[in-house]
Amino acid sequence: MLDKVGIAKRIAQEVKDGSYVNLGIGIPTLVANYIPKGLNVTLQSENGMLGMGPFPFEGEEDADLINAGKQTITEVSGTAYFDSALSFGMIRAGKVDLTILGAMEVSENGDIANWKIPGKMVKGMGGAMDLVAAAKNIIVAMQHVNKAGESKLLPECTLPLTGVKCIKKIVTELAVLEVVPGKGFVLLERAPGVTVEEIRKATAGKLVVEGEIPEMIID
Amino acid sequence: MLDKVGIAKRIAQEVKDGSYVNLGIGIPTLVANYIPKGLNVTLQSENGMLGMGPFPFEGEEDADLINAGKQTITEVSGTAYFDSALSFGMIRAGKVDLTILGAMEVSENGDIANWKIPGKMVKGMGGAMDLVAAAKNIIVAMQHVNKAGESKLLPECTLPLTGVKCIKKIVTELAVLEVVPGKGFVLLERAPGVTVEEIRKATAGKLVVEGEIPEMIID
Amino acid sequence: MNKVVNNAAAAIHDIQDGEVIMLGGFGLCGIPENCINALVNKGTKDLTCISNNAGVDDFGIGLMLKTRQVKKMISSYVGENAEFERQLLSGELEVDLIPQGTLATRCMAAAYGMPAVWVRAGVGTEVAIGKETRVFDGVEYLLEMAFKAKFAIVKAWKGDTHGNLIFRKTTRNFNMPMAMAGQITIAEVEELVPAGTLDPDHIHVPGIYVHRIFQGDNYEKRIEQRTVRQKK
Amino acid sequence: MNKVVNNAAAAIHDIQDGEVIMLGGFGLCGIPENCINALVNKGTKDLTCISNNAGVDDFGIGLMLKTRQVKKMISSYVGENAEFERQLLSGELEVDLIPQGTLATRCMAAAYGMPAVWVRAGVGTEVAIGKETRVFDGVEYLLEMAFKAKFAIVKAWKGDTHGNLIFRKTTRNFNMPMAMAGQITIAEVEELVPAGTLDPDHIHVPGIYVHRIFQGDNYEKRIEQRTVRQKK
Repeated sequence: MLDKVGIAKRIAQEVKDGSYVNLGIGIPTLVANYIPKGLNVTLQSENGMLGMGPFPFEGEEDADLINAGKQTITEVSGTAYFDSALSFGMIRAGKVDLTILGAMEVSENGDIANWKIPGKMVKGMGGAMDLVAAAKNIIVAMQHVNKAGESKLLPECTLPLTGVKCIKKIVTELAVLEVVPGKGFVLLERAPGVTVEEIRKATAGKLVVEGEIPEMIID
Repeated sequence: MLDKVGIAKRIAQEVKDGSYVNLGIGIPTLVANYIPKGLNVTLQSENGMLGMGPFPFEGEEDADLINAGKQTITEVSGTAYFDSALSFGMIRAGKVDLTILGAMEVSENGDIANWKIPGKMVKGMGGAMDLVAAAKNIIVAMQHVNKAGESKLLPECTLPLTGVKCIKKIVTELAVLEVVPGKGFVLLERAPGVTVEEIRKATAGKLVVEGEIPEMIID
Repeated sequence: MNKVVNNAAAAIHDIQDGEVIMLGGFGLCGIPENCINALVNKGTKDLTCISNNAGVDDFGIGLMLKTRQVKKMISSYVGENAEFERQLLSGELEVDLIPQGTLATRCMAAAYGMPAVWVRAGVGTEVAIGKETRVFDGVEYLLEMAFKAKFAIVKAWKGDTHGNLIFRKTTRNFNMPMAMAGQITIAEVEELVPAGTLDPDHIHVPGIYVHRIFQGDNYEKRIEQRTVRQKK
Repeated sequence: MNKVVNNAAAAIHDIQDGEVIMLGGFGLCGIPENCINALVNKGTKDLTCISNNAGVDDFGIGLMLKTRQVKKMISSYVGENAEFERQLLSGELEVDLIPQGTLATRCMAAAYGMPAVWVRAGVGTEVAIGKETRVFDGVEYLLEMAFKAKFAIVKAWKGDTHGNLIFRKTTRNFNMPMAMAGQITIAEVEELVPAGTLDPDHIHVPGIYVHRIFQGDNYEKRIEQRTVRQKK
């Protein structure tokens, strides 16, 4: 079973050399720390920046330089700034290669719900609907079950949707799964020490298990 | 009867303090030379510039700095550059206060034809269709009759249109006219020494003459 | 072409009760602090505010919420504000939540004279309810309308007397498309310089889009999430 | 993220006969001289060129017309070229004339992932023939489709190894929207610098839009209409 860092480390393996990546808030943000050295990866922040660096050193924070999570950050070599319209323009035009974000629910056909719980205060969808509608490749980082112990991988989402048929891959504390519309959650890898049966129990949607399922390799 | 400079001088009187103006090729370009001193007027060039200055001094031409007529020009204090998409964006958004351009024909309801003569090589409409479709106020600078002696102020345009119901005012070598859709060419001023009868003879469309028509004052 | 006004109070003097206004910034980054304070002082009421966020309880648009000046927020994310939540739950405040990219693009549409734009965000979700949809090349889009706001209020880093604006780092955000989208655009800047001072190649918003400009003062530039790393 | 290629020949090596390409510039201002020469040398044929203008007889796209490499021009104004006129009248060359702003906006639509845009230009004229029209707020618009071009070829002033571009004066023109509109964007620059050299606030086209970049040489930068005034 993976902790949050483990999930981030596993997702980091999906990041390709030379790619542009948008990281959501939470676990996705951690992914930046584990991108293999030697890979050239540029982080896009949808508030208007390409080439997002790490947090600043204490005392070097700049109020004019934040990421989409409103955290103080830094530049890297080759950073470019732009406005919000162009930022979502490049996302829609398919220039961002990979988006990693959290979710409350994902369905068998790749629908995602991650912005609204009826009856609770709704804070807004931010840029999530734009990102899931446009990114070429979307990976969800989330816990396999919610705090009530209910599976978040469902036949159909029960919460209001953020986007439809858009999620390609899910990495949880238990497994790596590919979402194949018309087929279901195809199990690709098990977390260290986790059995297929445990994954099956935690998955409410259709789980597809084909052949031997390897254990993830995480250093 | 006015010469080209006279037409330009008369149109220059229409330019308001604090306005943004786009000048077409030909007589309209001359208007810049006669804008009354003391007025703050910013010239927009649709290839991507606000704050167009005069031609450069000999030897100071810059190939990277041209106007929409592809002529070498200069900056003024407060110039800004931008791309062609934003340039037409600001035109469409109604930020340019006045457009002055030439025409082959103008109709009683304000249609204009100025880009194509069937049977002749067509060079293209350039930015004229965009400008006439979007500018808030459009003044045409042209000769009252063509080289064959035929009126260019018509009941309806005979040439392919550039835009419909868009021309507000016309200044020719003979007259200043307002175009009032449903009414016709309302005669506002006569050129020095020109009679209403001469203007009527040169105008094929409906000419509206109300009361005494004053003579233009041009210094 | 001198567009300089004396201060924030002069810049916003004719914003009436019930007006629709755009306010630039992302979170607290690049917000028009001086104009917000002036609106609080003026007490303008029943405002509809188009702004990506709603500030925090004691800063930014939160100040206008506290004084009940806002009738409606049009935003993408409003999560850092307890007073906002209270007013929303009590029904005192309307909120229209729309995707962030759609928000930006509806500003841009106004800036570029487009009446409407086709966007994918929200297709198949409740955001699509009541909206026209259309398939281009096998992909479904929603028709989203350009914003119409009488006033846009933005904050830039530098500006000149002609209204040309330059932003610094991630403050361009919504300030830039909103600056170009307002029927009347008010810009406050940290440094106001004479026309001719700024490099014409560095200008982000050409002055034709800006109607009033002034140099603000006492910028707090508050940081919402101060995240740092330790020096090793 | 190093996008540097050796030269124009390497940058355009995979442009095939029959391809749709965008070429930046306005008149002869800011045209990708090196890439045009490389295309002439390579002899790529049957090209559809989206470019505001068509060069002059012995410079710019005119060089590709002379060698009969262009099947179709999509432009707003093609007037300064005798060879162009000859090929057009003889039926060797197709030409699609569209309003300049529409041309720019169809590039921008591609750059921003918009499938189509509503524009007023051409309403009531022959440009509107066969196009969908629609009235918004009492004003009629045409639906114009985003361009799809496999390659965009642009010229910038400075660029870095990540593909970030900066233009000089009126050379931004069609170079900027086209740089962002190509599926594969090739940029030639007068000065190529290491990433980190350019001020991130001054970048006109972020590198994410640029796939190949090289420092060109022997720029002629020809002037089409040399207009001057005399010193008094």
